[in-house]
Amino acid sequence: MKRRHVNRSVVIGTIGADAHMIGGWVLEKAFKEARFTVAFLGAVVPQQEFINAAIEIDADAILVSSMYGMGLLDCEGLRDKCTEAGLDDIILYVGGTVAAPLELEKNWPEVERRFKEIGFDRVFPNTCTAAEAVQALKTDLGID
Amino acid sequence: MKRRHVNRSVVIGTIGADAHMIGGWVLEKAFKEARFTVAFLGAVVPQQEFINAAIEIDADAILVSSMYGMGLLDCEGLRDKCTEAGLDDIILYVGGTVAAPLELEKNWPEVERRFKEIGFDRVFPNTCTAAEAVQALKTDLGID
Amino acid sequence: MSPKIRNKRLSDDEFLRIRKEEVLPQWETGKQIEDLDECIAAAKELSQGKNHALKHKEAEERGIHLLMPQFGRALTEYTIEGLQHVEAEGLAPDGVWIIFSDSYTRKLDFERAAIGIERSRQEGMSMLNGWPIVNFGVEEARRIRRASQVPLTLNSTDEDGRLASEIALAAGWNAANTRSLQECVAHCKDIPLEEEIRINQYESRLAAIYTENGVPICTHNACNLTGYDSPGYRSFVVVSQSLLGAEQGIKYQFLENGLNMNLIQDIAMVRVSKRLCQEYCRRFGYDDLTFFTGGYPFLGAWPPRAQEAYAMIAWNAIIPILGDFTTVILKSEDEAFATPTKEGMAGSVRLARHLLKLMGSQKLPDSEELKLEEAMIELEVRTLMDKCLEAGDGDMAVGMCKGVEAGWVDTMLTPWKYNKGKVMVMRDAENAVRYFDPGDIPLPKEVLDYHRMKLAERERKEGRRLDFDMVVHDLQFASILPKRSGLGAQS
Amino acid sequence: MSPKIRNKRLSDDEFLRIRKEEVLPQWETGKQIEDLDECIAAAKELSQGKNHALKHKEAEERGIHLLMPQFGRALTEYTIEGLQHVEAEGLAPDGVWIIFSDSYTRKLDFERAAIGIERSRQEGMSMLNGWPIVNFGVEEARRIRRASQVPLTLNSTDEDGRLASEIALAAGWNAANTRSLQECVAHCKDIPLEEEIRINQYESRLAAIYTENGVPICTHNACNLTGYDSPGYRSFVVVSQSLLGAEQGIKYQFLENGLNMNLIQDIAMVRVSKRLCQEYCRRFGYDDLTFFTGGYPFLGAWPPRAQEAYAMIAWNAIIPILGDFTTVILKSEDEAFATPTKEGMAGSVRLARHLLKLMGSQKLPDSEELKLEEAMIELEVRTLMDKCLEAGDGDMAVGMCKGVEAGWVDTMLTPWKYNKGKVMVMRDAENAVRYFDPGDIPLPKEVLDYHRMKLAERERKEGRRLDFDMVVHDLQFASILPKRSGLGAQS
Ligand code: B12
Ligand code: B12
Repeated sequence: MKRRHVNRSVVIGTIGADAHMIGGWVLEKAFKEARFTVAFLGAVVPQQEFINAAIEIDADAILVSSMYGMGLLDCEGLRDKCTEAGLDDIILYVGGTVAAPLELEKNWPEVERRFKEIGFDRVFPNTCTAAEAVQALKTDLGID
Repeated sequence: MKRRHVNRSVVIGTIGADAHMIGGWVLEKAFKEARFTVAFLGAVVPQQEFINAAIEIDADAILVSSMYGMGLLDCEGLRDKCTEAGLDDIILYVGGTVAAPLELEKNWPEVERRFKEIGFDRVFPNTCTAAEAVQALKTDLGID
Repeated sequence: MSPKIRNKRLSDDEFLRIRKEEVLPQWETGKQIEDLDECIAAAKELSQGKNHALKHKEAEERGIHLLMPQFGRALTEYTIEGLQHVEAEGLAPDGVWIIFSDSYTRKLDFERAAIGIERSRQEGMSMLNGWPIVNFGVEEARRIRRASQVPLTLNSTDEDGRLASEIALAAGWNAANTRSLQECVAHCKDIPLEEEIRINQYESRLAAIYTENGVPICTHNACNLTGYDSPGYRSFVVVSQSLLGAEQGIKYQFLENGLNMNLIQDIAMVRVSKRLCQEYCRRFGYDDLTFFTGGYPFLGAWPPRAQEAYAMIAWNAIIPILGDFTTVILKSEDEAFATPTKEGMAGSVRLARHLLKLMGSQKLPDSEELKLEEAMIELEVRTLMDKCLEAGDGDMAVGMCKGVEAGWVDTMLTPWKYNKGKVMVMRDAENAVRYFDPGDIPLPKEVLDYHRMKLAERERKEGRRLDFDMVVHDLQFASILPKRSGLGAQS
Repeated sequence: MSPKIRNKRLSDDEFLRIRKEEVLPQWETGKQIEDLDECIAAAKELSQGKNHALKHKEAEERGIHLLMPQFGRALTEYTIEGLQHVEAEGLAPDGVWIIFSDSYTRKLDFERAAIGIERSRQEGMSMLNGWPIVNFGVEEARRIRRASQVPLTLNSTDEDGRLASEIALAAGWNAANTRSLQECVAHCKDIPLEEEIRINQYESRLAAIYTENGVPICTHNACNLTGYDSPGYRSFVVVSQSLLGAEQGIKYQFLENGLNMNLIQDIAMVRVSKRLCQEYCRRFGYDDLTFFTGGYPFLGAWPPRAQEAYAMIAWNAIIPILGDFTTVILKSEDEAFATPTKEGMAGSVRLARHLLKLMGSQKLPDSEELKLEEAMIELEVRTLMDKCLEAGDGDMAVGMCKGVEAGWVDTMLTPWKYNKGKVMVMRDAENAVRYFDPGDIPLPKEVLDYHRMKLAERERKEGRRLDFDMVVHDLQFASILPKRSGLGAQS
């Protein structure tokens, strides 16, 4: 992936009506430890807030956490809003327990397909550790 | 099934090198309660002992218990020995955990096929209760 | 800044005004339940033999434990199918359901819930994480009531569950929670505690009105919180909430204590909770309350594999059984991935039923260790309660608000912006939860020393100093699976 | 009739004579191990880092529990494949294997075992219920030893396990059991106890010789029996056997106590067993013995469905963990049907490993109830021990034989013709095992009264008189599944 100047900065938050924030909190610690600037927005974050924060810190990536199962519904449209806001090449990750029905959650290729279709670069299951998340982003940014 | 005079008597025992006797003991109680004459031979019973006991009490049926998994090996030849001993129309049941490999034990039609092939009238899995065993024999004997 | 809220019973006028102006208009299905008397009459009829409060009373009299699994699907058909499956697998007759609503419903975002229902129909899968009770309305809720053999209780916990509870109660379910601080900490972001208390006064009063009119309602008074809280704090949450519920006239409360999975500490926590709920309620003249207890399975991260999940299910059932809690709440092997499937939940019911059979009436005997643990938790709770009552001049609602504001009512992790979050907890060598840093909590020295001593034991056992990394690590101690070890040996 | 046997150490001459004349000629593979020194040297080398006794010692020092699953297939390849699978799934490094031989081997019917091997090859399935160690001989046993990362122990218990133990020990496994009464009761039909003791003196002496020569052997001293025995009787069995083993020079004994699944009673039983083994051994001057403890999962009928089996696996693991036994022995979800598959056993290992993680070092605290239960069991065991020693004029072997003959050493169910079988046991309200009828056992009045009182509690709880039908019913209390309840409700 070709990228503009790398800023080592990320936005992290849990999208929609989703109140889970522990995973995001753990990610925040890990990215800070890896010397990233982190805007941690906590839980119950509307799409627009992610974008505002990304603009504010000139983020390389938005890390959307979605735990409560309605991630697919909540994430639709985020990529378009980013583009509208001029965040053309921002990396979009989503992770957690993203799909409500078990049959979908266990059909990972289909989950990936759906999220890629709506513009996400990567999708992570909730077995992903914070270290793995950091590593993935470093790889995509071509750093460390 | 057409049968000679019904004598309401059974032989019960665990065949071969098999030391399990609790199931047989429970069956003994149940058949006695149902007013059967019972020759209970305990565990580790050779084929010949079943036959001797059947002759002695003029048994309607031999109930072979086999728990330890080698029932198929242990039961081969019993029907022939019965015929040799003149027990032409004796009913032969076998029950318990009759097959060592789980793949076979869970393939009950195959277990039944194999035991019928070597001359058994019925095969019972170990989920069979004593009451069910009594009922089955009564049905086959056409009594009660 | 002093809060305007008071722990004071809502007058009937006030209640009916809020009902008409604030609650029923929240969504169009509110209209179906305008006539409260009719609702109560229908509820009475529908819940005959399936009343949550009475079922619990009966269970205590018979000396048995109830099982309480959880379920909820986007569509009514799926939901009914699931309930009936699990009931046939051993839930009925000695069980009670928790039925989830979905999270849009909980945030009063009924438009999104409607989209979720639509999408679920299109995709032939449940695209919501629960049953959207408000969108479906009271008749559908009654259909579910009729389809099930056991009491139904609604879990639609979040800021404002008033309309959902109204609908559920009118359908003969059990609903309405004794909540406030619990909800702020677990699910909220921006709402001030005093507003949350105000909302819940309504819900509590609603439960009381049903009870006064012949449909006993047993509210859930929970401290599931975020799953990572000290038992003293948890116990404080239910004890403080019990007073707010009692003032509104609630007669039965189900104390739903989130388990941390230390046998002694969890049992101590639940005993202290019940004892102090009784004591503080009596102190304020609420004499005729009955408290039932339940253990909520660990509300932290679960392992993503069946056998590890079964270990969790079993241990989280054995603690309530040995602790003689009335009810064993169940999670399922699906926990790490999705809301429970009917097969997963049936599996948990089978497992727990068999444990009940194996264990007979075995209980954890009394012991010095248990007494000590109870004493420590009790001291912590009393300190917090008394400080609240002092700060609130005898008014618990005021005291709680002041405590949160000042930060001496505090816990570690929550999406709620009003919580100071200076507290840090960690597990000791026996996996009991201890304060690594009590923040501004006025922990009696005795209690703090005890926690320190217990953490020092872990330090010794692991041969390393405790640090913040271990706090973070502990969050996932029960969910991360061991790596497969290599087939090193020759053959 | 007074038995000829004495509890007396076999002389080296006598040992070697029996070895040459009785044991090695039992089957052709005996020839491969004629040179005992060579066998010991090979065992030393092969068991490096995988010694059962030392692994247990280390576990106690580290304060951890070992897991001990069970496996055995007719063919070596299948057996190795299974061991490696389970080890990779979490057994290694803190585990130990029990490897079963098949039942033909146990009855010295090596010809039938050979047929079983043949049939297994033909059918591509394991047609034997274990690995026929004698037929395969020492080199194959060594191949298995090399393929595994953890200690291997052989379970080939029955009348005569001498040749099997010889081969296993020579392959660097752990083998040789401290048994006699246990075997008669569990697996035998016609052998007199004195002959069984004589056979086992050899096996014990063999273990001692290995130990004296630098390969510490920790024998299994078991009281699994038939799965339906009073804890006092069980404890008596291991304590009496410990003296016979100690006299032959055994230094490590693994006390394998069959669990009845009552938390307090099982823990009391194991504590009493260990304490009295130590005490009686010391009394006879066997000072330097080390006893490890293990809980053998319930040896009665298991339920034929996965989740109920997991309930059993979990509860049978939690009791040893809370009781601080060294080792948690595991059965699998396959128990009701067949010897464990590798997948089934891996599942149990996962479940138990996760329990160990969840429970940390939680232990059952001391309590009045536990003390009382221990006191009652201790009284029963002491009475039996002392009566044996009296009858045997200080010789335990003689006393045991006399006790069985007279019927004051007795249990309920066994294929063994010398057991009187007047005893009847039943479960109380807490599922502890009590004497319904003590037969001719010289139970102290205190103990009998206690058992009666406990049974009366069940009588009250169930509101009916106890009778023989309940004794029979109790045999299957853990295996019979509830019927699926109908979908009565309308929808
Ligand atoms: C703790 C918890 C809660 C707490 C949350 C506390 C809080 N405020 O944060 C409480 C009890 C309040 C709660 C409430 C609810 N919960 Co909840 N909860 C959990 C639980 C048990 C653990 C989550 C957790 O904290 N894990 C620990 C953290 C450290 O791990 P993590 O969140 O998985 O994050 C890690 C990874 O996933 C990854 N990651 C996460 N996000 C991202 C993003 C990116 C970009 C990347 C790279 C990586 C990444 O990195 C993190 C570090 O390793 C899970 C089940 C489980 N997983 O065991 C259910 C679970 C998530 N909850 C669930 C539900 C449904 C709810 C509720 C609706 C109530 C209910 N029906 O149970 C409400 C939510 C209300 C709302 N408005 O959101 C469901 C979701 C179902 C689904 N997806 O379909 C789950 C799966 C449980 C279940 N099986 O039913 N819950
Ligand atoms: C108790 C028990 C023992 C006791 C036996 C005590 C005794 N002397 O009787 C002890 C501990 C000594 C023991 C030893 C062994 N056992 Co065992 N044992 C069991 C266990 C746990 C319960 C059996 C029992 O008593 N059930 C209670 C009674 C009342 O029920 P039942 O026997 O099933 O009988 C009922 C029905 O089956 C039916 N029935 C039985 N026979 C018949 C016959 C007819 C004609 C009819 C109609 C009905 C019928 O009616 C009865 C009443 O409902 C089973 C596993 C299980 N089922 O849970 C393993 C089991 C039978 N044992 C097994 C094995 C392998 C052994 C050993 C070889 C050691 C080992 N590797 O574990 C040795 C056997 C040595 C030998 N020479 O035989 C295996 C057999 C595997 C297989 N079939 O492939 C089992 C299945 C356990 C396992 N999964 O590994 N065992």
